[in-house]
Amino acid sequence: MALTYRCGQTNGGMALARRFGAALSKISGTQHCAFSVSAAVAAIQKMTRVRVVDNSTLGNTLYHRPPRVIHVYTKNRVGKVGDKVLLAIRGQKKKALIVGHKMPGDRMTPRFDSNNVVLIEENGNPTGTRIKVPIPWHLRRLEGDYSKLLAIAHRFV
Amino acid sequence: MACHSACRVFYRRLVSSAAEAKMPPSELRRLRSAVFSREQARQRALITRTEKIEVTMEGPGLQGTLLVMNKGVSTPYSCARHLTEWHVNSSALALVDGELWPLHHPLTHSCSLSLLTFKESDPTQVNKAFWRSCAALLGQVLENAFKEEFTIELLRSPELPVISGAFCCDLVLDPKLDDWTPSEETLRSLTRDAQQLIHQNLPWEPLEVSPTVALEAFAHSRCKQEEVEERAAESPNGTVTLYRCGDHILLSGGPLVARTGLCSQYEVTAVHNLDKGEMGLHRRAQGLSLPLQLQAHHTIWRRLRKRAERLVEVSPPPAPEAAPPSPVAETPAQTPSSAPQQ
Amino acid sequence: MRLSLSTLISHGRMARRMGLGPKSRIDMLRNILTGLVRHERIETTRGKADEVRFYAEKLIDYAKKGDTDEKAMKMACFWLTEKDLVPKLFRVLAPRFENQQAGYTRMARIPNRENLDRAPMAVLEYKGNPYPPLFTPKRDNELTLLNQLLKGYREEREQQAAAKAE
Amino acid sequence: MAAPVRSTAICSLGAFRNQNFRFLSTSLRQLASGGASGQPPKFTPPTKPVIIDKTRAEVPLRRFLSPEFIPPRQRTKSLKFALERKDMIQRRSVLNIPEFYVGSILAVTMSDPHASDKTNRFVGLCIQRSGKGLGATFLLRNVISNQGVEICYELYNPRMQKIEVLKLEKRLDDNLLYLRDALPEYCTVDLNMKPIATSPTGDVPVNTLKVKMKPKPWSKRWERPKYNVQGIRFDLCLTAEKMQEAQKWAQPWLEYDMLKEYNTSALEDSIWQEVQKSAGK
Repeated sequence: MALTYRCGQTNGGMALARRFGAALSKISGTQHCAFSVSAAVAAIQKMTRVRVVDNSTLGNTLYHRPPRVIHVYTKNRVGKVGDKVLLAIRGQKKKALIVGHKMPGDRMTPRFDSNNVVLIEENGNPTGTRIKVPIPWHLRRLEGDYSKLLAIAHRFV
Repeated sequence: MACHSACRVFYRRLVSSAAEAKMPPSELRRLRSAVFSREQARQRALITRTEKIEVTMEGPGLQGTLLVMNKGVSTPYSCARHLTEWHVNSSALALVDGELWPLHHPLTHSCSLSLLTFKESDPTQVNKAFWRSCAALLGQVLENAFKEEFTIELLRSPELPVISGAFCCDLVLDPKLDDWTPSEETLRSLTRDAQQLIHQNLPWEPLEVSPTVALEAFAHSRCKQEEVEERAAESPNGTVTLYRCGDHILLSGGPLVARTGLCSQYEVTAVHNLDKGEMGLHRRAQGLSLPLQLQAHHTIWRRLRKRAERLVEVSPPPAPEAAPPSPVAETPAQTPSSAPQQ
Repeated sequence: MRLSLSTLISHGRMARRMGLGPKSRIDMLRNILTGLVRHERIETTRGKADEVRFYAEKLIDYAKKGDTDEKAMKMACFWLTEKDLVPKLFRVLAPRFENQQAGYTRMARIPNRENLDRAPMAVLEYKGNPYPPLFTPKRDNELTLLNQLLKGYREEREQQAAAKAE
Repeated sequence: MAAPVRSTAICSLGAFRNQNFRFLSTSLRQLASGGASGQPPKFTPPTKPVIIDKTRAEVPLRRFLSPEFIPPRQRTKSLKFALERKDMIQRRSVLNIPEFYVGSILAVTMSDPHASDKTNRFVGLCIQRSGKGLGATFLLRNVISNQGVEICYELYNPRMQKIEVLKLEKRLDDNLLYLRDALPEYCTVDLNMKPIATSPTGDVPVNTLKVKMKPKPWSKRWERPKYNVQGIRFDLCLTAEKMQEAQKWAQPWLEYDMLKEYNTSALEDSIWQEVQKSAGK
């Protein structure tokens, strides 16, 4: 708890936060981190820490380094819902699909409290078998490519 | 009473026989002007040596100004010329020891002098003088407007208050012109004549003369002679004041303003027919004018002008006002006889 | 409803920046306004006079609510740094402007300061003060020739209207 | 007995001509509850409800003007605002927009081309109302399976199908954005929540709940006087020194800056009249 307190004092200093980030998540024990230093409006871009929301083992086993985006497959290199990203997770590279982000998008579309991704294989099939959090309806405009992914989602908003 | 009227009739016959020798108006003007000049020269010659008088100026910004002027020669106008151009241009009338004084009339004694403009706190006197001057100008225009073969007689015109909306000038035209009615075009040309006079910026020179001189000047006009007699009877020292503007000589019941150029907007608005008098058909010319310092917007002017086109009634008050200040015995007999004429 | 400063800027309602910051600005305006209420006519730089003017008018608006009004009293206590002026505001100035809805002050530009900075100056005053007038009142004499003519015109119109009504 | 009778009487009179939209919503809700008790609404005698209605009508209905009707502080007489008001009233005659406040729990149904039955229902706590005129929005927040979700709805968007007020109440603040940094249980709302009826008269109940926050850092420094947050238990998460420190950013003079005041009462009255007039047509 003392650690939490000290961390709060640093006004979210980047270096310190990075050092304690993993430790803190271990302490709090929740996978979706209550602790984040990226501002609410920050877009998903390179080096953004993300939360893997499916039940794949790769995304759910703890590691001293949180998963990070190392590439976004869009023209402007900013990821929105439905964009493919490349993750650095547990020391390996893995493709993932963004299913929700903190940055407010269009009106009438949901905004989430964390940057959520679902791990996918090279061919677009999801790695996990279940998605734990609600995913936005307008992801279904990609239905042709990701129907399997949408099939494992149990809740939409 | 009967004897008196008989005398008058006789006198008039005499005059009319004198006027039989129909002088053309231009000749008349020349004659009158000559009489005026002669009298003026005579009066000037009376002053042999220059005496100095002290004139204390009064007015805003002039406190303590003392001018040393020549007695009988200097006028309020020359005092104004010692001050500023504004005083020269905007003063219409002078007030010498509380008495109205034409601007071109020589000063006769040491006095306190204030120059009156149209924007005084109480400009009633100046307004009256302006209205009188405009009427005089109208008379001058009418007298010069007709051809040589037509005679024109200016009657003693009633003095209208400013509030009545127009000034007027009564006249009798040649009997040959009895069925003449002025058109718009005629009125416009009369206005243009007046504007020309205004543009010339002629001064109204006053001259106080004895009635004999005035009678001489107006020897060819019967009604003018009557008017001279009336005015001489009205004035306390038995003299009449003649004014000259250009070559036009006129009689006036009160002081006139300094120059014709003080009028800026001037328009002859109408000529109305009145009753038939002894001398022929009486007509009344009306006009409207505003001084240079008080111009009106054209919309306002149009409305005022429309009002000035209607015949103004000479309200009864001016006649009783004129009657009481004349305590002379024969005036009550004269004024009733002159009033129906108008 | 309060608006942030940025909104004010974007709406062209930006307040002048003066002094060493927003607090200093308000303090400066307070002092000037206190002087204005005390002397009823003051001389200051043009920008400050213009800025104080808004507050001076609003303060009168508050003072008109009466000294029993809590908010008005709070405002008066804040803006008048010298507390002896508070009764003056409520007893003298507020009754003076009872019949007026706005425009309690008058500002006149005066020549630049003869100081080294040559700052543009202005005179600010509450209307109805005992000093000689800043501007000579415009004379509109009823008796001038034109006004007499117009008076006659009006009277005639009225007579005609009355005749028509009958 | 009385409530369903009254509501049916109003409905038969033509509730769409009623003055208050909010009133309409409550009457519909009460009708639903009456229908649940199994009473056929057609067989109510007309004499009795009239008396009840008269006694009830003595208490005036709560007057509520939606905040988006009040134009922002600029040219208040602008044509734009007048035209938008007209459009808003027109839209309100089709879509029932009830009275709600920040802190109320709403259920919104909107059409969604991607959703399974082309409609999308979301239940959440209203944490912010913003925007003026036709562009007015409100922000609903809920926590679904430990994931905070917010949706910003446009009030006058043609996609809106239904707005229901499940619980009408106010909170201590006009803006509850700090709930993003509060513990998730404070904005967890059951998706199948039943509406709680509130009386259309009297004041809206104020929920004086104070929330516990997650440990710092927060998305904003809510302890600063700028936000003027009342609904946070600062004593649990911040020490007295820290609260003292935050007071350094206080701007106490802003309260006295008379030029920043925007008194909308007169404006509100005139707009209220206008809305009433055009709604009565």
